[in-house]
Amino acid sequence: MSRANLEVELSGVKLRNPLILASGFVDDDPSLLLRAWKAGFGALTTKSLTPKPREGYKPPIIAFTKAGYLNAVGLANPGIESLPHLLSKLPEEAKVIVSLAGSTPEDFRYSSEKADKAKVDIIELNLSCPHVKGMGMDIIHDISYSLEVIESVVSTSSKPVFVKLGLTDTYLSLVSRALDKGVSGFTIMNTVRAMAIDIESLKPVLSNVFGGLSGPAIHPIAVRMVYEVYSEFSIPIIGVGGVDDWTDVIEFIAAGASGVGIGSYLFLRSVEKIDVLLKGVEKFMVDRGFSSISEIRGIAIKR
Amino acid sequence: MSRANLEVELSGVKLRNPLILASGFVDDDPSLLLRAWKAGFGALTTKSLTPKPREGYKPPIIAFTKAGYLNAVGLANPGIESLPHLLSKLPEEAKVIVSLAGSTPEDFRYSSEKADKAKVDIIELNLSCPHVKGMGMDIIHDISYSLEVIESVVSTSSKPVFVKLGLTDTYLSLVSRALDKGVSGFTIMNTVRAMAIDIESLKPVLSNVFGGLSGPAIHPIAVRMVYEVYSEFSIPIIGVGGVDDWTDVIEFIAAGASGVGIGSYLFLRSVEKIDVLLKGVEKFMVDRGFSSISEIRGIAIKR
Amino acid sequence: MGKIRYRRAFVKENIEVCRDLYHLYLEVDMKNVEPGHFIMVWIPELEEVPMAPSLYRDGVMRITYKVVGETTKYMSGLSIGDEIFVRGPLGKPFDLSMNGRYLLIGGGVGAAPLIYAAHRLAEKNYSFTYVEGVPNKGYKMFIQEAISMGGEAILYTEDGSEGFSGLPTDYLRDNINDYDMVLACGPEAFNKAVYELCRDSKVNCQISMERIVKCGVGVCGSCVIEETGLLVCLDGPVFSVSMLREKGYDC
Amino acid sequence: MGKIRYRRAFVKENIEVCRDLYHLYLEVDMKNVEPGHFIMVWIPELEEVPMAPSLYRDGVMRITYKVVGETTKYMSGLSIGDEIFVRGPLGKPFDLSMNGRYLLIGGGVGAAPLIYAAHRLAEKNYSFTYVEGVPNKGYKMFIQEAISMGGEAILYTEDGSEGFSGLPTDYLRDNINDYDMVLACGPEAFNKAVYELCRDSKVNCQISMERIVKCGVGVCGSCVIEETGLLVCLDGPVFSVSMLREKGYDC
Ligand SMILES: Cc1cc2nc3c(=O)[nH]c(=O)nc-3n(C[C@H](O)[C@H](O)[C@H](O)COP(=O)(O)OP(=O)(O)OC[C@H]3O[C@@H](n4cnc5c(N)ncnc54)[C@H](O)[C@@H]3O)c2cc1C
Ligand SMILES: Cc1cc2nc3c(=O)[nH]c(=O)nc-3n(C[C@H](O)[C@H](O)[C@H](O)COP(=O)(O)OP(=O)(O)OC[C@H]3O[C@@H](n4cnc5c(N)ncnc54)[C@H](O)[C@@H]3O)c2cc1C
Ligand SMILES: Cc1cc2nc3c(=O)[nH]c(=O)nc-3n(C[C@H](O)[C@H](O)[C@H](O)COP(=O)(O)O)c2cc1C
Ligand SMILES: Cc1cc2nc3c(=O)[nH]c(=O)nc-3n(C[C@H](O)[C@H](O)[C@H](O)COP(=O)(O)O)c2cc1C
Ligand code: FES
Ligand code: FES
Repeated sequence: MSRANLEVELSGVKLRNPLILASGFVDDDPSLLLRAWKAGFGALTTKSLTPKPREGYKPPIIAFTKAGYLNAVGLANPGIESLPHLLSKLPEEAKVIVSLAGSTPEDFRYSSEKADKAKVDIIELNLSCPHVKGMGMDIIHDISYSLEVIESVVSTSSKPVFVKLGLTDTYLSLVSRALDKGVSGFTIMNTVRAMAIDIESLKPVLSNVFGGLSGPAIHPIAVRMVYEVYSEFSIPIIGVGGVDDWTDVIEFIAAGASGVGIGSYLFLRSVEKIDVLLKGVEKFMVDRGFSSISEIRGIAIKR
Repeated sequence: MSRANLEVELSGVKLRNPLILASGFVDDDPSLLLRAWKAGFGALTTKSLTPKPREGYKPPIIAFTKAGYLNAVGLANPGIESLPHLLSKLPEEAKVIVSLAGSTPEDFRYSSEKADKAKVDIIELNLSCPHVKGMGMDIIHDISYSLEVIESVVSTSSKPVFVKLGLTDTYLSLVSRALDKGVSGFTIMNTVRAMAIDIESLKPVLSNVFGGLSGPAIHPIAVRMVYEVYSEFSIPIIGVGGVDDWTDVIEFIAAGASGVGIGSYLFLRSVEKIDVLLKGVEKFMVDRGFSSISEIRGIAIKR
Repeated sequence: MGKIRYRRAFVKENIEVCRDLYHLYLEVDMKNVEPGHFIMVWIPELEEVPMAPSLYRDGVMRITYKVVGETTKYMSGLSIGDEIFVRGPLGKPFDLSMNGRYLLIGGGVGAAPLIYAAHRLAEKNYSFTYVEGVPNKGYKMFIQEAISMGGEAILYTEDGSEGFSGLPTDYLRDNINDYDMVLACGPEAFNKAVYELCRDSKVNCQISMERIVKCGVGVCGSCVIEETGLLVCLDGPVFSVSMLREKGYDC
Repeated sequence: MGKIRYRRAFVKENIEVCRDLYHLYLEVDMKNVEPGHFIMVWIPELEEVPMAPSLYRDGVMRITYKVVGETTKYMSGLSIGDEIFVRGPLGKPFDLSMNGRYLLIGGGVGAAPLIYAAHRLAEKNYSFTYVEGVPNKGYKMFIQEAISMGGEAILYTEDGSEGFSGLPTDYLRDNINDYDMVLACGPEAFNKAVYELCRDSKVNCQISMERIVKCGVGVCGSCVIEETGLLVCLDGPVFSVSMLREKGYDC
């Protein structure tokens, strides 16, 4: 098979390919990040880190539904101070996106100052976790508060800042106003608040009752959001949500994404399996005569 | 097999079982409604009717995704004046929910006055279609406008009024305020705005680009909304979204629904197939020793 | 769910039979397309329309179509190598399991699925008579093809320019009792006439019906056969006369 | 996706072996639970915890568990007829395909998956020695069961109250070269000792490892074996010594 060039650029950061380990997936231990890098990702996102370590919820923290997965991990993470340790095994050339979570502009500024000093390429602000009170959707539902959070980071950080969006009524106006504040791009999307009741016990499965829906279920919603944002603003976008095979990767790129996050694909699959996605994308490009990802980016936009 | 009693009551309306034909499915012709009634539904919802007939969008109006379906029918409907004709073949005992759509409080009042005179049991206000400008989500995103619409109907109608919700940031406060206005119950939920790009043509599939996501994809979101509304307000609810087998019906009821809407189940399936759902629900009840649906209703709520 | 996806179809030939009648040959990989099945033909810039293939063999699908509006007009302009998109097969095909004497009777472009059925019958060595009714001899579509398969083939033209003068239903009226099974497809008035003849003479008959197909998968209700509650896209497009009767097509 | 759902499990027996050690027999319908697989046991009011069955036969699963915290404490109070919920099987089981001499060596409740492996080996007529190490004779679990299958069974107690006095790793050290394959499961220190002995003597060995399992399906990272990037729930819980070594378990 002949080859295609899979490189992409994301706010000045060059990635060897568009696949990005999504936040929250086997990404809170140095050996796991190294393994993921070796598996071939273009970039790795850390678990969302808070100023202090968090325990998270008790199991069950995941549920399987017919069309996707639910999780309520509860932002379990080793805290921002662990960042240098987390990255300690990665080779120089590895590209890293650090995801930050918190409740206040001060939380985010505190963490982003630590991140600024670490070997990370992009800072991602997780404003959209759907199952932790005061730390996710509660922020993004309030546009002016979100803008305060964003400003607290953008104003001091030297790295490109991405905002991770969830599904909200007003996300397009948040995008527009966040861009005014100097945000570089957006990660679209986080999980959608949802739940499952087990039919045997007639009880909610998740210990937290509510969790975030991910996987194929949300893919068409994520594609729509990427398409809407890209067609209006033409900015760097990481499309995340329900990638299940290589066609979903192409779909995100055709809708306007430069990077494509891989998350639920890893349920019951080891990270090495992303090879199947990479091969699929490359074969598609060769078969259809595309020589670079940028030729496909946004190609589906109807003007 | 011994029998269980599947009857339910919805705001004073007695249904022979909880299954309700969802709005928009093979429901715009008298012979189709008759066929659906004979197939065994507890109640039938009409297609959303507007004051004037509407053509709707050009095909493709549907798309298949891995985890659900997309539609952008565009509220094609024969108009409210056709209501008596639509119901003309139904037997006396058939239970009918008329769904109304429109852009203004006047539209809704106009249609509800017609509906009030027809043989319908419940009036459902569709404020949540995600793919027609000015007719759906545009209304429900604006709570005070929604309340105006609701008031225009509730204040004149003699029938129980249900509001059909979509996924919005503020739906719980809409529920609370709509109840103050005299709404009887809620139909939860409509489709979620989404899209699909065809990998062969690299073009959006739907002629309207954006459509509504239905089917298994949205089921966990619908269950969550039913659970949230029921645990807070304990009111009549029709759960709709992604019912794909009898376990999904039980899940809705365990979350607090009295009626369960059947929509995407009918993709490539004839209405007679709801028999499988009815049999499954009944067998579950017999096996598990439930003698009525009300014993299961809300059983999963964690207090 | 993921089941019904588009496939790329490459135009191999697009042959004009007569001013508004064409054969479109498409190279496309699709499983199990039987006579009577329909597919949705998607022109991304325009619309998606239902078509019942007039042949599918060795990865090549033939669509025989009449230009009636925007989409079919666009199709008539397709050139070799162009690509369009199709999904399917959809609906229920003709039931060709009975071994007996078949009468295939097509009105206009309705002949398309019938000639495909003729191919299947010929493969099974079942006997058939193929009757095609067209406005004039310029519209003659499949007479030669039916003969070359060893079947009997009869042409009716409305203007008498070739074959018998009149309508193919004339043939049906006169010979109905010579057949065990009638397969028919044509415009609504034609179908109705076939329906009544077969209903009255109690001959087995399957008719492929036409209505506006929008979703193609049984949800939108657009393709309902009035009074019957039957859906062309899901219950049909092929219906037996006895089913139509039972459901009230007479009313 | 829909794959991993809960099943109702009815308590058939819940037998106290010794103060904090129990055998729980569950009537539950689950396909393909092999020795080394784990399942998640869900007590809706509390938590979900991983357990490796010590037997599954004729629709009855035996869980041999030690009371260490809230959930296992709750389990110890289960009575006949009570219902709990389980999902699985998860992880990769022992590879029992090699025909040779097996040494099964379990530390404490780690013996659970090993006795199940013994059953499978006995069915295949493979020879095995089963070694169980426990604090004292009250904790003796499966010695009788191993003997009744025709295997050799050796007990080690830490206090010397029965069998050999000491740790089962003593047995391994002295007899390692008599075996073609070692299967082991126990607390981390025990596993590490087994790992080092087998690594150095180059005997084939599979060890079932324990870490905090939260998701059980390879996404949360909670069960990582430090330094190696290996996940107990997805890559394991059973790992070959050579795999552990290759991935840096030595560091
Ligand atoms: C099951 C089935 C199989 C068919 N097979 C063939 C075939 O093999 N060859 C062929 O030439 N035609 C076939 N048709 C009819 C064909 O689909 C229409 O002629 C075509 O859709 C017209 O599209 P248009 O955009 O060119 O015309 P338009 O401008 O859209 O309309 C022109 C006329 O076509 C009819 N029509 C439009 N859209 C549809 C639609 N979605 N479904 C049905 N009728 C429609 C309208 O009633 C109108 O009279 C079939 C129809 C059905 C239902
Ligand atoms: C693959 C695997 C198979 C296992 N099989 C068995 C078995 O057959 N029998 C048996 O008795 N035990 C087994 N365990 C250990 C068992 O899961 C824990 O003892 C149990 O989770 C403790 O739960 P608790 O709520 O009672 O204790 P807690 O109060 O939660 O904690 C007590 C101790 O148990 C450990 N622990 C807690 N939760 C977990 C968890 N989710 N995963 C792993 N360890 C945990 C903690 O490190 C702590 O030291 C297995 C563990 C794994 C990973
Ligand atoms: C188990 C799990 C943990 C997650 N943790 C985080 C997190 O810490 N921070 C974050 O921004 N997103 C988190 N997410 C969301 C994912 O990064 C991603 O946005 C979402 O799952 C949609 O992508 P997918 O469908 O490919 O999984 C998590 C998702 C899952 C399933
Ligand atoms: C083809 C189609 C047409 C629909 N038309 C309407 C409509 O007219 N009015 C309405 O309130 N909802 C409409 N809906 C939404 C359904 O009633 C239902 O809320 C949604 O599809 C979720 O349920 P499901 O997953 O069971 O399909 C439509 C959905 C589909 C798929
Ligand atoms: S075309 Fe929609 S139901 Fe047949
Ligand atoms: S327990 Fe979550 S990755 Fe293993």
